[in-house]
Amino acid sequence: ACGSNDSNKNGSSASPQASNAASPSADNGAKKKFAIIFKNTGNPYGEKEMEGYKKAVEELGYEAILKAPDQPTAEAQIAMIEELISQKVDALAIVANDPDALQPALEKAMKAGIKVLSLDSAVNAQSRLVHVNQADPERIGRTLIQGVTEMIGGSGEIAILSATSQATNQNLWIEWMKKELEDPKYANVKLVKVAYGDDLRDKSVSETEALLKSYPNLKGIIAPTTVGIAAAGKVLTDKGLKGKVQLTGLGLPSEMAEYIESGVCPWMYLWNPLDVGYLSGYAADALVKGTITGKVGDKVTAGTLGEKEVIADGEGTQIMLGDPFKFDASNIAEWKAVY
Amino acid sequence: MAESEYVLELKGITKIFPGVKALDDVYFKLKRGEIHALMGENGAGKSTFIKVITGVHAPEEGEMFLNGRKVDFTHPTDAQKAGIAAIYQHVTNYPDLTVTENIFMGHEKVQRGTGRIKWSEMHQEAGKLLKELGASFSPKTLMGALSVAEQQIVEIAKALSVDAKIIIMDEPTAALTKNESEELYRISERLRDNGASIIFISHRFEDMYRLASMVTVFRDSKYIGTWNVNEISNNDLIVAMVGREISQLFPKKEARIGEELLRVEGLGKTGYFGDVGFTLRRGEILGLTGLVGAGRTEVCQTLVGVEKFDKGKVIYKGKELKVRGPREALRHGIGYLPEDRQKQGLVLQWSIGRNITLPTLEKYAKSGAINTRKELDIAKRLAEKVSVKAKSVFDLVSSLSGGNQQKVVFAKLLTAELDVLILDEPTKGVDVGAKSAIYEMISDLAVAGYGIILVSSEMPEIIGMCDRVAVMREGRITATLDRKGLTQEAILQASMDDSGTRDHAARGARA
Amino acid sequence: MEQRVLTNKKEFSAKSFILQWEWLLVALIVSVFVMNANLSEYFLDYDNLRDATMGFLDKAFIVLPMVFIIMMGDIDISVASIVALSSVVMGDLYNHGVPMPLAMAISLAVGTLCGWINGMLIVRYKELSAVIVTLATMTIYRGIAYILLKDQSVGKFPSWFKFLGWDYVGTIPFILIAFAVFAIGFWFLLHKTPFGRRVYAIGNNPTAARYSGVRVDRIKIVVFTLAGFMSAVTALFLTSRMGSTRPNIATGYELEVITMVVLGGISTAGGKGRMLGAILAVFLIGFLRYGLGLVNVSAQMMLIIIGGLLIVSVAIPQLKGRFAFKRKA
Amino acid sequence: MSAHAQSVKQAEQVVNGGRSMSAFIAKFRELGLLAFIVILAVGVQIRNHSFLTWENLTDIATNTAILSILAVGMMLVIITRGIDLSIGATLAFAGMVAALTVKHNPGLHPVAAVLVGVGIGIGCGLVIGFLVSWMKILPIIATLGIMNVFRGFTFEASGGKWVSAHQMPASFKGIATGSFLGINNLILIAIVIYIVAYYFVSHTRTGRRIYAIGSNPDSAEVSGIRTGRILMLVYTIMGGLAGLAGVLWVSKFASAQGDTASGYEMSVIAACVLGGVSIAGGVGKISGILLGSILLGILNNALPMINVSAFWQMFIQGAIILIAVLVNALVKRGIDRNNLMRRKI
Ligand SMILES: Nc1ncnc2c1ncn2[C@@H]1O[C@H](COP(=O)(O)OP(=O)(O)OP(=O)(O)O)[C@@H](O)[C@H]1O
Ligand SMILES: Nc1ncnc2c1ncn2[C@@H]1O[C@H](COP(=O)(O)OP(=O)(O)OP(=O)(O)O)[C@@H](O)[C@H]1O
Ligand SMILES: [Mg+2]
Ligand SMILES: [Mg+2]
Repeated sequence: ACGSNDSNKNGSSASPQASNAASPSADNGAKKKFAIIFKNTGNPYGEKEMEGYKKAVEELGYEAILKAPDQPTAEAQIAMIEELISQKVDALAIVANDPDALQPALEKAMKAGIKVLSLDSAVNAQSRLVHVNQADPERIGRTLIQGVTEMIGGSGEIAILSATSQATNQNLWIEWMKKELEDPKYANVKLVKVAYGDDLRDKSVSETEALLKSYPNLKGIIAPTTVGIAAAGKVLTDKGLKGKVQLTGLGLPSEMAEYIESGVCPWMYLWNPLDVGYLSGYAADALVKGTITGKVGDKVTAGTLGEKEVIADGEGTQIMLGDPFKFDASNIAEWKAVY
Repeated sequence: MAESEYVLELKGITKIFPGVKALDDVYFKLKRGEIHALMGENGAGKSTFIKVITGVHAPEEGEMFLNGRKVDFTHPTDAQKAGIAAIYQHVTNYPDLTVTENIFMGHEKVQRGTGRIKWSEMHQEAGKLLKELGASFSPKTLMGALSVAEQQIVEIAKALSVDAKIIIMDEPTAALTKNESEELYRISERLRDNGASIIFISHRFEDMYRLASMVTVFRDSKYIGTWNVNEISNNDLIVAMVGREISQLFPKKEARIGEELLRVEGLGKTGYFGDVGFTLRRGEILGLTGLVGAGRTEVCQTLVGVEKFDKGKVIYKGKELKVRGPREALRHGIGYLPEDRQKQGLVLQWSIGRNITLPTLEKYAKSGAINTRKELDIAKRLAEKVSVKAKSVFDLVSSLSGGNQQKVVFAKLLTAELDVLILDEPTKGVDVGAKSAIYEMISDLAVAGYGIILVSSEMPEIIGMCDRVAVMREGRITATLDRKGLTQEAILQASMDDSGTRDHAARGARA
Repeated sequence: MEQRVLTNKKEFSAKSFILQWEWLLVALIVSVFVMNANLSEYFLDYDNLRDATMGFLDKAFIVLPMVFIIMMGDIDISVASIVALSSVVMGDLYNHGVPMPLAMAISLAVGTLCGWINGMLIVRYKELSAVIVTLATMTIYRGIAYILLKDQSVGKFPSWFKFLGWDYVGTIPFILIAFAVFAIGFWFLLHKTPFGRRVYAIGNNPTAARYSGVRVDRIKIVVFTLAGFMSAVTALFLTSRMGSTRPNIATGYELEVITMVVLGGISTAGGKGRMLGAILAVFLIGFLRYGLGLVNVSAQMMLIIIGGLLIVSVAIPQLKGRFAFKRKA
Repeated sequence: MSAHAQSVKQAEQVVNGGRSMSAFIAKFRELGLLAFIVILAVGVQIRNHSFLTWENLTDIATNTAILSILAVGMMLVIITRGIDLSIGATLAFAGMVAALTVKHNPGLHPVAAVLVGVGIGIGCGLVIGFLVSWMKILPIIATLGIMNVFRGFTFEASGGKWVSAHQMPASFKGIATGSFLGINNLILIAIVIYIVAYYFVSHTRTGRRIYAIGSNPDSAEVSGIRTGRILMLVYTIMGGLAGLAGVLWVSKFASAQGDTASGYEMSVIAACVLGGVSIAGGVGKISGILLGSILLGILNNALPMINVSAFWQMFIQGAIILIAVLVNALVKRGIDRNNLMRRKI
C-alpha cells in the first residue's frame, strides 16, 4: 500500500510529461466538459479532490468544471446537477451529500447522455455507472480497529467519534469496525460508545470531553472523520492525555500534523484525495470514450496511477484506489504541506 | 440687542405635519418669574408648540429667542441644556425602568471622571422629590407598575429635578385629584418665587385662575392673543378659544327616548375599574365623564370585548351578553368609536374608502371575492353622508385633517346595522367646524333611535349633549346626574373629590 | 350642512403605475436574463429554463403564505423544520406499509398541525413574539424528525411519486403548474377576498384592525396554519425530487424563503407589498442563481451577490424616503 | 362609612402583600432558572458521577465562554428591539482573518491577533449599525443579508482553504488554552467581559439609555436621547464581541474554516431568550443571560454524558427552550396581575 502511494504522490504533485498531453485538443468549440461536484465549498480535502480531478481532465485535454455548494446539502447538489445537465457536460463526477437523494437528478443526467460516476462518498448503484472508492470500507474499518488495538496494547475501552449520524461513509466504516470487533482476539477490547460530533468543531469537542468523563477508563478513540479527529486531538492535547488515551482515525495530514508530531495521535490513515480525484478524471474519460461501461472487469488506465480494474460493489461496481495510507511521525512532515 | 425682559420669545412659528398645519404664524412671550397659561381647544396646537420650544419638532418657519438671543434648537438636548424642562401631555416614560431612572433620564448624576452613575444619590433625591409631591411609592418601583396619576407625578418630579429656568407643563393636572392638584399649585408657585418661569397648559379654567398671571390663546393653529388674566372676562376668553358663543355649538335635538337597550351591573376588571353600573335606552345620549385615567375607556372597551371583565354582567336587549371581541359586538349591534383615531380608529396608510368598508367587508363579498364596485359605492355614499372634505374616496386618510379623519371613523360605524354607539372622545383634536358637524351627527343618530354613550372630558360638551351623565373617578361611578340640574360644579365635584378612596398618608407609611 | 361629492372612480396615474416595486423586479429579471444570456449560451433555451424552474420552485410554495406572515409583521422560521418533519413522517409511514396516498395526506396533516401549533402559541403568548415561538418549534419539529428516523434515510417510493418533482404535463413541469395554481389561489386570497384585506389591515395597524371587527388572532392562526400546510406541500415536492428523505432535508430554507419575500417588496414593518412581487422575486432569485450556476460562479460569490441584492433592495425605498423627507424639511 | 373604611384597609393589605409578592416573583425568574439548573445538575450527577467534578465544570465553563460573550452583545441588541443574525458569519470572518494574519506572521504577538479580530468585528458591526440606524432597515433583514455577505467574504478570504493547527504559532493557540492563576483564559475573558458589561449596563448613562430606547423609543426621542448613535454603538459592540469570539474560537479549536460557527446565532439568541431578555425590548439582565448561557452549556455537556441518544438531543433542547419561555411569560403575567391588584379602585 505504501509503495503505491509514493508513486501517487509523484504523479499528483506535478508531472510535466502528462500535462503535455493536454495540447492536442486545444480547439475550444469541441472541447469536452468534465464536471465534478464536491460536498461543500471551503473544504481543503474537497479542494484537493477537485484539484486531482481537474489535473486528470486537463491532462486529457478537456475542460474541467469544479462546483461545490456553500452548505453540504443534497438539495443544493441537485440544483448543480441541473445546471450541469443544461451545460451539456460530458461527464459528471459527484461526491454525494446523500446516497439516495440524488438518484432522480442523476438518472436524468444519465438519460441526457452524461456519464455519471461518484467518488469518495458514493451514491447508490442506480444513480451511477461506477464509483471510485478511495479505499475499501472493509479495510478502513478493520485497519482502524487493528490500529487502535495495537495502540492500547490489546485491551481496554474504546469509543468512536463520528461525523453526523447520517454520514454514509462513516456509518459504513463503523459497521466494518463492529464486524472486526466480533473476532475473538478482540475479547478484551470494548467499544463503549459511538458519539456524533456532526463535523462541528464545538460539538466534536464537547462530545470528546463527554466520552472522556463518562468513560474514565477509555483507552482509545477512533475518529473516522477529519473534523472529529482534529477536535479530539486538540482536546487530548489540552487535557494532557497524550499516551493515556490513544487517538487514531482518518484525518487530513495538514490538520493532524501537530498531533502526530506530538504523539497524541501515534498514527492515522487517509488516502490521497488528489489521487481519488485524478483516478476519477480518468475513469470519467474512459466512460465518455466508451472504453469502459462500468461493468465488472473493465479496466481503466489512469495516467500516472497505472491500470485499475472495475470490481463489484454490492449492486454496483467500483474502482478501488488502494488501501488507506498510514501517516505517522516519520512521514507526516512531508505530507502536511501537500494536503 | 438690548437685554430682553422676556426669557423666552417666539415669533411667527409655523409647523406643518403631513396634511395638517398644526401651528400657523404663532407668537409667544414669557417673562421671568411668570406663570403663563396657554389655552385653546383640543387640537389648537398647544402641544405641538411645546414640542417646538423643546426642540422635538423643528418648525418650518419662525424664530425663537432665549433671553433675547436667537436660538435654534435642533435636538431636545439643546433645549435641556438651555434650562428648559417639559412635562409632556402624553406620559412619555420608560415602563421597564425604575422611577428614579425615569426622573433622571437624560441628566443622570454621574461621578466626574469615571462616569459612574451615582445610584444612591439619585434614589435619595428622587425619594425627596416624590415626597415633596406627596407621593408615597418608592423611587425603585418600576414605572410600568404605577397608575396614570402616579406616572404623572413622576413626570412632574422629572421636570423639577433639572432645576430648570423654564418649566413647561402640558395638562399636568388632567389626571390629578383635587389634593394632588393643590400640591402641584403650591410647588409651581414656589418655583416661580425662586425665579423660574412656567408655561402651564390646561383645559381647566380654575387652574388658570388659581395660578397664571398671563394667558395666551390659540385657536385652529393660530395665535389669537395674550391677556392679563385679571383683564379678560371668562366669556371673552371662551369666545377667543372657541371663536363663537358656546351655546350654538350644541345642536341638541329632542329624541324620543325608547326602551332599554343596555344595562350594566356591577361590572369590574381587576386593576382598572369596579362596580360599574348604568343603563342606556334607545334615543338616549348617556355621558361618561371623569378625569383622564378614570377608567372610562376601559369600561367601553370591555363592553365591546376588546378587554375582558371579571365581575358583573352586561344585559343587552333583555338578554345577558358576553362578547368575545369587537366583531361580535358589531354583529350584535354595538359599535365603538375609539379614543385614539390614529392608532385605533384608522389604517392611516389606507384610502378613505377602504377604511370605511373594513368593518363589514363580507357584505360586499360575492362568492369569496370583494365586489369593488359595490364597496366603492357604499364608501362614497357614507363619506358624503358624514361630509368628509376630500376629492375622492381614494384619498389617503393620512392626508386628512383631524376632524375629517374622525368623520371617516364615524362613517365606519354607519356601515353596520347598530343600536348602540359608544363614542370615546369623539371630538378630541378636531377643529371647531368639524366639531359642530360631529355634534350634529350625534344628535341625528340619537333621533334616529340609536342609544349613545358619549365619553368626554369636556364639560361643555357633556353638558350640551347628554341626557344623563355618569361620572367616574378611579374606576368607579361616583355619580349619575340627570340633564335637569346638570352643572359643571356637580360634575367636577363628583370627578375630583378625593375624600375616601385615595389616601396617601396611609400608603406613605407602607413604602 | 353643505353636501360634498366624492368621486369613486379611480383615475389612472401614470406616475404611480410606473413607480411600482414590481417594475423594478421585472427590470431586474430582464437584466438577469440579458446578463445570463450573454454569459452562457445555454441560458436561453426553453428546455433549460423550464427545467431550471423545477429546481427552485419547491421552496416557492412556502413563499406564498410567508407573504401573509411577513405582511402582518410576524415571521416564521420553523417552516424548514416543518418540511423535514412532514417529509420524514411520510417516508416513515410509507416504509411501514402505509399506502403512499394516505402517507401523503397524513404528511400534509402533520405540516398543517405544526403550523396550527405555531399560530396558537403565538396568539396565546403574545409577549413571546413569533420569532421566539418559531425558534423553539423549529428545533422541536426537526428534533422529532430525528427521533423518528434516526440515522436512516427512507426512500424507495412508488415510481409514480417521482411525477411530482420531475415530470411534465405536456411540456410544462408539473411543479410549475402546481405552483401557478397555488400562486393564483394565494393571490386571490390576498388581493380579492375580505380575508386578504384584513391581513393588510393587520399589517398596517393591528389595533385599528381589531377595533374594526377584524379577528386578528383567528386570522393569525389561519395564516400560520397555512404556512404549515404549504411547508408540507413543499415537503411532497422536495421529497419527490430527492427520491428519499432524511431528517436534515431543507436546512436553511427558512432564510431563503424570507429573502425572497423581502426582495418581493413585502415590508417587514407590515402592511405593504403584493403577492406578484414575491412571485417575481422567486423567479428573480431562481434564474439569477441558475444563470450564475451555468457559468459556474463559486458558491461564496453567490452568497455575496444574493446578500448584497437583499440589502440593496431594502435600502432603495429607504433612500427614496429619506430623499423625499429631506426635500420637505 | 365605616364599612367603607374597612374595605379600604382590606384593600391596603392586599396591596401591601401584592407589592412584596410582585418583587418576589420578579426575582423568582432568575431564581427559577437557577433552581432549574441545580435540579438538572443533580439529576445528571446521579446518572453520571463525573459530572460535578472540578474538571468537568471547568470544561463546561470553557466551552460556554464564547457563547456567553456573544450573549452579552446579543442582549444589548435585543434590548433595543433588534436582532443580529449575522454574528456567526462575523465570527467566522474575523476568526479567519486573524488566523490568516498569524499564519503569515507567526511572530505576531497574540494580543495583536486579538486586536485584528476585534477590529474586523467592529468594522462588520459598524456596517450593520449603519444599515439599521441610518438606513432604517429592519435589523432582522439587514443582518440576514449581511450574514450572507460576510460568509462569502470568509470563503473568499481563505480561498477555500482552512488554517490548521500546525500553521498557527503556539502563542496564538495559547490564547484559548493558556491560563492565568489556574483559570483558563477563555473563562477569564468572559468574566472580565461580564464585569465590564455589568458595569456598563447598570452604572453608565449610555448603558441605561440602551434600555431606555428599547423600553420606549418615542420617549427616548422627546427626552433627547440620540437613538441613532446608541444603535450604532450597540451593533458595533456586538460586532466587536463577535470578532473577539472569532479569534477565541479559532484559537480554541486551532482551526479556521469557512463555515465556522455557521448557525451559531440561534444558540446565542436562545441563550438570551432563556435568560429572560425580551424580544419586545427594554428588558434583560446580565445575570439572566449568564444563567441562560450556562443552562445551554450544561445541556450541551450533560446530554452526551448521560447517554441521551444523539437523536433526542435536539428535541430536548428545543423543548426546554419552549418551556422556559412559556414559564417566563406566565411569570410575567403573574407580575402584571399583581401590579394590577395593587392598584386601588
Ligand atoms: N406628529 C404629528 N403628526 C401629524 N399630525 C400631528 C402630530 N402631532 C400633532 N398633530 C396634529 O396637529 C394638530 C395640533 O395638535 P396638538 O397636539 O398640538 O393640539 P393641542 O392643542 O395640544 O390639543 P389637546 O388639547 O387635545 O392636547 C392636531 O390636528 C393634531 O392631529
Ligand atoms: N399606560 C398605563 N399605565 C398604567 N396604567 C394605566 C395606563 N393606562 C391606563 N391605565 C390605568 O387604566 C385605568 C383606566 O384608564 P383609561 O384610559 O380607561 O381611563 P379614561 O378615563 O378613559 O382616561 P382617558 O381620558 O385617558 O381615556 C386607570 O386606572 C389607569 O390607571
Ligand atoms: Mg395637547
Ligand atoms: Mg379614555
